[in-house]
Amino acid sequence: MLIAVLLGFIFSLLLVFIGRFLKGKLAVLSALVPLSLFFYFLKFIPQLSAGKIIRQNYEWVPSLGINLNFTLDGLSLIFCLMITGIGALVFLYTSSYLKGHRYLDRFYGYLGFFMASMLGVVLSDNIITLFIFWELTSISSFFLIGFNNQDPASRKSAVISIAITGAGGLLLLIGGLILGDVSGTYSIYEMLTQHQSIIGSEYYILIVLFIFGAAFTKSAQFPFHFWLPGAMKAPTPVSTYLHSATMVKAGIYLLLRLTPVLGTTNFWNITLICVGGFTMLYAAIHALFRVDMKSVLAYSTITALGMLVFLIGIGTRESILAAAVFILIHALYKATLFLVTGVVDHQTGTRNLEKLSGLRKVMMPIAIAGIIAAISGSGIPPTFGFLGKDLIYESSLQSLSPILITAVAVLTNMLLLYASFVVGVKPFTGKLPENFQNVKKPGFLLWAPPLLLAILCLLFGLFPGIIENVFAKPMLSALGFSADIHLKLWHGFNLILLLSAITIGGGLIIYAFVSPSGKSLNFIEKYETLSPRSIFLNFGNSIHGFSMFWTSVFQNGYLRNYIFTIVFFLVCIAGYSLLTNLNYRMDYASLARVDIYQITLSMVMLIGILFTVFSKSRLTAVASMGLIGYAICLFFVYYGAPDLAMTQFAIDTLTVILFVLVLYRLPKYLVLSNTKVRIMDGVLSLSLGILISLLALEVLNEPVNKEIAEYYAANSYLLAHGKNVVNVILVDFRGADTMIEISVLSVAAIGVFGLLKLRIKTLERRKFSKFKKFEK
Amino acid sequence: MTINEYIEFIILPILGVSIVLVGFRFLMGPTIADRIIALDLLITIGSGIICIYSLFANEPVLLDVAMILALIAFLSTVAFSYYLKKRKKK
Amino acid sequence: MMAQLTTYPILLQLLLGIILMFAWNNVKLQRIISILGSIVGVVVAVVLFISIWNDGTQIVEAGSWPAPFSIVFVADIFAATLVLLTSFAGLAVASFSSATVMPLRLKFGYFPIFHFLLLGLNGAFLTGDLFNLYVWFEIIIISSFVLITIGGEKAQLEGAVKYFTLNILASMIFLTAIAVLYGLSGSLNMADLALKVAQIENRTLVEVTAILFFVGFGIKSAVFPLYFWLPASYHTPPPAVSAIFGGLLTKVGVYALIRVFTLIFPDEVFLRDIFIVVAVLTLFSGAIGALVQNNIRKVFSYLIICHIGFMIAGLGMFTEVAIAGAIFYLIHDIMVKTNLFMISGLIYRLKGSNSIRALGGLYEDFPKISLLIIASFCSLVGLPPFSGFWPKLSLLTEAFKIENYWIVGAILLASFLTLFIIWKLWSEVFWKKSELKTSSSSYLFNHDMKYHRRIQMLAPIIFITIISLYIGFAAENIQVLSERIADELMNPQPYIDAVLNKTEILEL
Amino acid sequence: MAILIGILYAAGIYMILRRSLVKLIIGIILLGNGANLLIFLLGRITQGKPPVIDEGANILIAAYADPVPQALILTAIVISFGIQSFAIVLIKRAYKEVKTDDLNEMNATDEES
Amino acid sequence: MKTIILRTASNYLLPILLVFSVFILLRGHYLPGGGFVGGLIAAVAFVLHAFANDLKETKLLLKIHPGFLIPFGLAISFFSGVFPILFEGSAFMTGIWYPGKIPVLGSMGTALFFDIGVYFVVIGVTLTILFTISESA
Amino acid sequence: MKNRFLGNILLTLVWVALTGDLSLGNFVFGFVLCFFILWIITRGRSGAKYFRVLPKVISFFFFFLYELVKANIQVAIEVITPRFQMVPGIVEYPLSAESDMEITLLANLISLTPGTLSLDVSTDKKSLFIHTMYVQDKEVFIADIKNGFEKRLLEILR
Amino acid sequence: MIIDTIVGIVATLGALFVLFAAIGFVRMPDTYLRISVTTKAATLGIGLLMVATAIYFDEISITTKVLAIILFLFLTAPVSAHLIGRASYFIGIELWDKSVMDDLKGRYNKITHRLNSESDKNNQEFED
Ligand code: NA
Ligand code: NA
Repeated sequence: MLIAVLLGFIFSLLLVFIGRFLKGKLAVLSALVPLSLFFYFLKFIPQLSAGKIIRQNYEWVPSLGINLNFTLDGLSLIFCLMITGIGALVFLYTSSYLKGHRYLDRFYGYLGFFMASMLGVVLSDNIITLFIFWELTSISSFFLIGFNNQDPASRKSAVISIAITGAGGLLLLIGGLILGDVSGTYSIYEMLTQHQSIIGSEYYILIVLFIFGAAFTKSAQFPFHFWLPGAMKAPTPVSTYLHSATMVKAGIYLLLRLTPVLGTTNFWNITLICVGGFTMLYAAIHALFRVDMKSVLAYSTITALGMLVFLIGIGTRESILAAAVFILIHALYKATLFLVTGVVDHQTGTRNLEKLSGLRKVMMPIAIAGIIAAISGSGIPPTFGFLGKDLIYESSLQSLSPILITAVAVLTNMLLLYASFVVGVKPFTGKLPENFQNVKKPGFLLWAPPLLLAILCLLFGLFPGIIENVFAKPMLSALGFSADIHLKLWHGFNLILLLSAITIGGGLIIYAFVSPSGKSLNFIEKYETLSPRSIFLNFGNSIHGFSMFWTSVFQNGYLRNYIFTIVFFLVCIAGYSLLTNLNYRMDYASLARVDIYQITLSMVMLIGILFTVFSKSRLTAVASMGLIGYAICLFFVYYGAPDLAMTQFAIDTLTVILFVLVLYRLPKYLVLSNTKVRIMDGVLSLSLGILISLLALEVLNEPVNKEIAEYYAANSYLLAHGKNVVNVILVDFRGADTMIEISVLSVAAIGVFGLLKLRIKTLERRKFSKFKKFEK
Repeated sequence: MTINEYIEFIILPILGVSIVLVGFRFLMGPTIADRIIALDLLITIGSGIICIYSLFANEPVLLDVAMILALIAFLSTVAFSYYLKKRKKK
Repeated sequence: MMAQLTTYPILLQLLLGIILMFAWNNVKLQRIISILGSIVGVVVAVVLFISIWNDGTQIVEAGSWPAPFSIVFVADIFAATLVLLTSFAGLAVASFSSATVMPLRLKFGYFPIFHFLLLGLNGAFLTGDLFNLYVWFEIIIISSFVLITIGGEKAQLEGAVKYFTLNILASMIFLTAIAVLYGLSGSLNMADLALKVAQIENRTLVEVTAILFFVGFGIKSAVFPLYFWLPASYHTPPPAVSAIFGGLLTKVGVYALIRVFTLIFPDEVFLRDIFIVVAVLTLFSGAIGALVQNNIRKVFSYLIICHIGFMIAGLGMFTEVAIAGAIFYLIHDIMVKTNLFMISGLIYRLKGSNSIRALGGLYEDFPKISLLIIASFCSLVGLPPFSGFWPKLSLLTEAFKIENYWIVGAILLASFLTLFIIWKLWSEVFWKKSELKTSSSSYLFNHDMKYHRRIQMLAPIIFITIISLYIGFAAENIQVLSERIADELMNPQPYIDAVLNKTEILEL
Repeated sequence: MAILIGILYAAGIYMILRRSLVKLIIGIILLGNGANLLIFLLGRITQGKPPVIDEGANILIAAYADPVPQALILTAIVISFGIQSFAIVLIKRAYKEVKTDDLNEMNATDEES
Repeated sequence: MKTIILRTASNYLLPILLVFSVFILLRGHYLPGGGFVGGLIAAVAFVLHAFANDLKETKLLLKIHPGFLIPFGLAISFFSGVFPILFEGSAFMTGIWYPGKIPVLGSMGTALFFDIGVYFVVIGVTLTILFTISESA
Repeated sequence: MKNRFLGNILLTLVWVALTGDLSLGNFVFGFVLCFFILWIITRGRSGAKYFRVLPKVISFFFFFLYELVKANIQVAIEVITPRFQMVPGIVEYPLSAESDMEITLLANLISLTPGTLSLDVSTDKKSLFIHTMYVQDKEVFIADIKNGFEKRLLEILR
Repeated sequence: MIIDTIVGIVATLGALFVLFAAIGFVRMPDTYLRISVTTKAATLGIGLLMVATAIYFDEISITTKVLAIILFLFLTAPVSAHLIGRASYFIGIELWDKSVMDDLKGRYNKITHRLNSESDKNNQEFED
């Protein structure tokens, strides 16, 4: 299975190098990848039907508990076959749809990458690994949505989608981590055994919220749904594959997968029902107002996703079964409709429903596919969709408040019927407008895939046994439900049939009376400011504004503010620490020990400092600074440090000289800051000074350790052959310091040299560009 | 009165007073040249003090410091004059 | 001779610096020496790493004086790892510099100083002596001052003034901290200090000293609210310089923080809280700072700050797992930030601008280079399973364990914003249609360069990208390494023994 | 002495906080002096003999001043010299390029975003 | 600053100061002084000369660019540092001493050469900095 | 050749004085060292006739000391008495000395005595401008120096 | 004891000269006078202090060293005085108002800094 997952990645990597060969006529060959995977997974059906679960483990980062534990069970299988099967058709379709496109190779690369990631998501048993693949699907989606990267709207949609699904991914990560922490394992399979302790844990609500966050963003639940209509900027094969059939179902997959781990609590169920229910209604109503075929499809996809969440929320065996079956139904008919839309778009150049009609005359196979898909999507017998609708009503009737929930379901289904018909039927019925008379017939690879899918819609409806045995039973047992079910198309006359009839009737009435128009689109767009999308964008803008504000407050360009902040920070925390625990004992004896020399020197220094700080002449300031240096030098003499005194003195003078050499090039002092600022600075500086003084005094009270000095004193002549201990330390005991020190000096000299001799300005740059030839 | 006491109570105070006087002029100015001279003088007196202090502390090693002081003081005065002139030129 | 292995990375860089100074006027020769020397540097670092990995911590007592009395160079696995990474970055940037730094700059000592900078970095990682660390820091900053100003363009100088002042301030605080610590303990050897500081009774003083160290190193590692110098200056020098700065300069501050606070101040609880607060704010400020920038290099600069927060958070949590996370992040970050700034240079060479608004169409024009870049971006964002992702796992898990939800929130927010910023940048710079006319600028463009110069420019990016990919996909190895480092850091007794016990053997 | 050091630090910071380039450097130098003196003070200064071994003697005897801080300060002084001389030239060049001594006007690198 | 008085004085000061600097350098191991202070004094001597005469004359006098002294000195220090590694296999900076005494210098060993390296670096650095500044001033 | 040799010996003595070690080894070392230093820096400089002037040097030395002390006392009195007696001014002094060496020495000696200060030498080396505290009569002042310092100095140097 | 006395006397003299220099430095009315009075007095004073030290230690190495310092001081002090005085004149520091003459006035060529002697005064043009 590792190879199966990696195959897509390898394929896309290879495309980087061999892409140019696959761009032309060989493009169709790329479908071999998903096709072979499809057959690979088909191979497992007998084993799974026999109740087996296939596991394969590969170590990856065992020290973090993250391994590639692939598990293929009934649930995974549904998704795997969908991913590879629809994938194969999409690959084929694309080879014709984007024939001769400059970047066809890239497109296949993204698709392959996506397919592999998606397989990873549904096969991973390790929840962190699942997250890893989950993020990869987001990225591939980003690239696919932004495929037409010259179009600003396309780029914007891509960024919005990555923002939302990326954020959701992080929620999944954190949810997974807590889950791992609570259950002690990252393996979902192992978590099953700990169901009770997980839902009893204090973190349960948190975990569920995070997981919901991930699933709702990925599966476009209200209020995160708006990225999906935006994602329709992607080429139609992408919308088909990612944004209806597979990727958006990853959230559903996650919810299904975790139902036995986290489910069966009221919190879980009610939240899902509410969110799912609201989403499906909201989106279904929105679909009424759209004129772009893809827009309609996008909202109807959101509706379907809401429906799925809703079903999972009901949480009974029947509803889970309904959800699983509906996933397949939706994948089949929605993929068909998307492909149909793609063909219409490809051939006529428009997706505007106001303009399209009567196309059956120019593209019969497509019309057939569209109509079958629409029927299936509307739940009209004998299609697969009808089977699904039955199951939905069956489970809604068993739920906590059957009437309300069923009513919502019925209403939604009516609207879904409208959406399916508007896309699958409307463009093909009626009169063919004149400007479409000459539309070319689509090629084989364009019409065959949707037709094939449409036929499947019909086939599964007629032979529900395939579904029951191959998918439904293994799936239910994988989720820990009893697999004792029997699917059939005809249940006899009962309430459910009645509901279906109402649905179909109502839906057809809506279809008859509402027609897509620009007016209604404009009408709904008036309320755009209230939509989650606008709220999200406004929120994003205010974050941006806040960031601007915060950044310009701190990074304001004024060096003195930076310094002020830093010193303030230091004074605050060090002062806090020192003052709260201060136990300084003033040692008056030490005061008495101060002699006249110290006082004199200190006075000289003080005068120097005052002059340096307050002088209005630069030269006086520099000279006073020199004075301070000399006083320090005398201190050194007084305390027995002649080497230091010499060096300090020489250095100090050299510094003053350097200053003097450059000073006359510099401007005169100006009084640049006002009194208030100066007082503030003064207070801060003084508090730092006091802090340092206190610290020094406090340290001086501590016992002293002289062992190092003693070692040097004892060994410097006998072992290191020198009598001036300071010098011996410098060139021997701590010679490494000196080696670096002279390196510092060297670098400084080079720096000064370069700084003064080398000036690259615009002029030199220009010269430099003439220089190019030399460089060549 | 030993020589040490003599130095401590007579000579060093005299030199100290001198330092203070020169320091006073350093503060007063009024011209930059005056400050430069004051600085030069301070260093020179400083080297004298170090010299006497080395006698007082019986540390001939400190004489070397006095020597460096004298040398560098010269350099600094030269530099300052250089500056004064250059500044004028500008 | 192998006994002195620990000092070889230092000595090699010093030797290179000196030789390159002798070759002052011969730019061609300098390029060759620098690249070849860096290759030798990688070999030495690899040998050192392997030998430490197999045989454990090694020390060299400079001057052969016994340990607390001499400057000790200690290569534990942490130091060896960083030396190894430095050698990688060094090699990459040496090559990148050869290709992209103007010959005029090369004529004014670029390469010698570059190697002095590497010298400083290696020294800082390997030294076991606190004052010696100060000295290494100084050579690092003076070299960086020179590198940041070399050429003396207006923006460079303005940036340099801020960079300079704040770094000097940091040095002063560091020096003050050393003074206080020496006054308290009478020692400078870090292993010795570990023992002596533990015995000091006046814990307040120890705490204040620790605060001084934190602020000193904090400025260098650019944490909130001490980071100002970084965004003001990192985008001004040649990209090759930014690359080595972005990759290593702040990290050496982080290294020092980790080293000092695990070895000398392992008991400072108050500071750990501060670390956490600082980390959270750093993550926050860095991320939102990056959000509003238009210059690619400024975006990267803010991201440096932001990502420092991860490491500080790890240190603040102060558990073995968290430290391992911080170390992993450090390893990842050194490589990826080095690469990012080289990439910004590459982009400049391709398009003649670093302005996000002006740039565009890179993907269209240079698809393969774009893919190369995207690999780095993925590592940076921490897109799983690229390198930036793994350490966050440890950090998040640990943050939950100690129930610090601020950290969790900050890490998530920073991760999210990084992701958003980078993909938005991608959509602008790589996808958008470019309005730039490449001929308008006077830069030497990719297509103007000689073939071997282009190789010299691209090869390092490929090299570092491969390392980044390795870190991501072979995360197990890195995780094991990080855990071993964290274990050594949290249980420093073997380190202390290695440094101090040898003394007794010698004396006997 | 401790108080003096405090004053040096305060003066240094105060000078750095002014907006003039020249004052900035002066401030840095003052801070450096303060730090050196702090090392000296906290190395427990004693009014002792210079740490030079007497002629004829093999080890230091009696009350000598601690050589370690002296060596450290020496290193620190020299390093600061290198850095300060660089700094002085830097401000000179910066002034020449930016044409202002006022640091508040040097914010181009932070402003263009 | 081309006053006769200063020029003449500096011409006499130069050799004296140079001798003095070497003196300070060599006795550093025994008494206060050493490579650093020695190097500074030598540099000061040249700087004085440059103040009094023209910079060009001082450069002529030096015959080589002062910058060259930097790597030269660094190399001396470096090799006296790695000498023990190369020839004894002992640690960097280990002192190796010529057994017995040498007139004037006392003991002679790698540390002395190290200090000599420092001396040259300091001369080179100081002169490079000062000369560069005055040239551009 | 002779001048160099003399200068060399002189410098060697300075070396010996500095080291304070009058052993043969030190002398030889110093000689060699100074040889190198001179070799580096000496460029065509006129020397003095060394032995002939030695006695004059000594007598000049004492004369100078006398002047120095005298002037110092004079100034000391000026300084501590409350009222200024002085009549300061800048005097242009026509030089007889010709070589740089002569002029420099003269100027320095004049400066060394308190109350007088050599301000500058004219570009054509013909006048020395002296600031002095007591310039009741310019001619007397000039004559004093002409017959005192300058005469004795030139005797030595020529 | 005798040596101590001599040392004491010499040192006292030296200190007094220094003191006079300092007093003079404070009291003198203009810059030139201050230079003139002080630099030299101080030099003499310091010289004496050095001599005292040399006598006290009575050691050949120290004596030679002291002599070297004195030589150096006497060599440099007048040069500095000259330089600073000249510079002061250049930057236009005024003489004391009771000064009787200023031969330097108008002698400097403001552009070339050439200083003309009496003899070539007539051949050149001057600015005031
Ligand atoms: Na970073
Ligand atoms: Na991230």
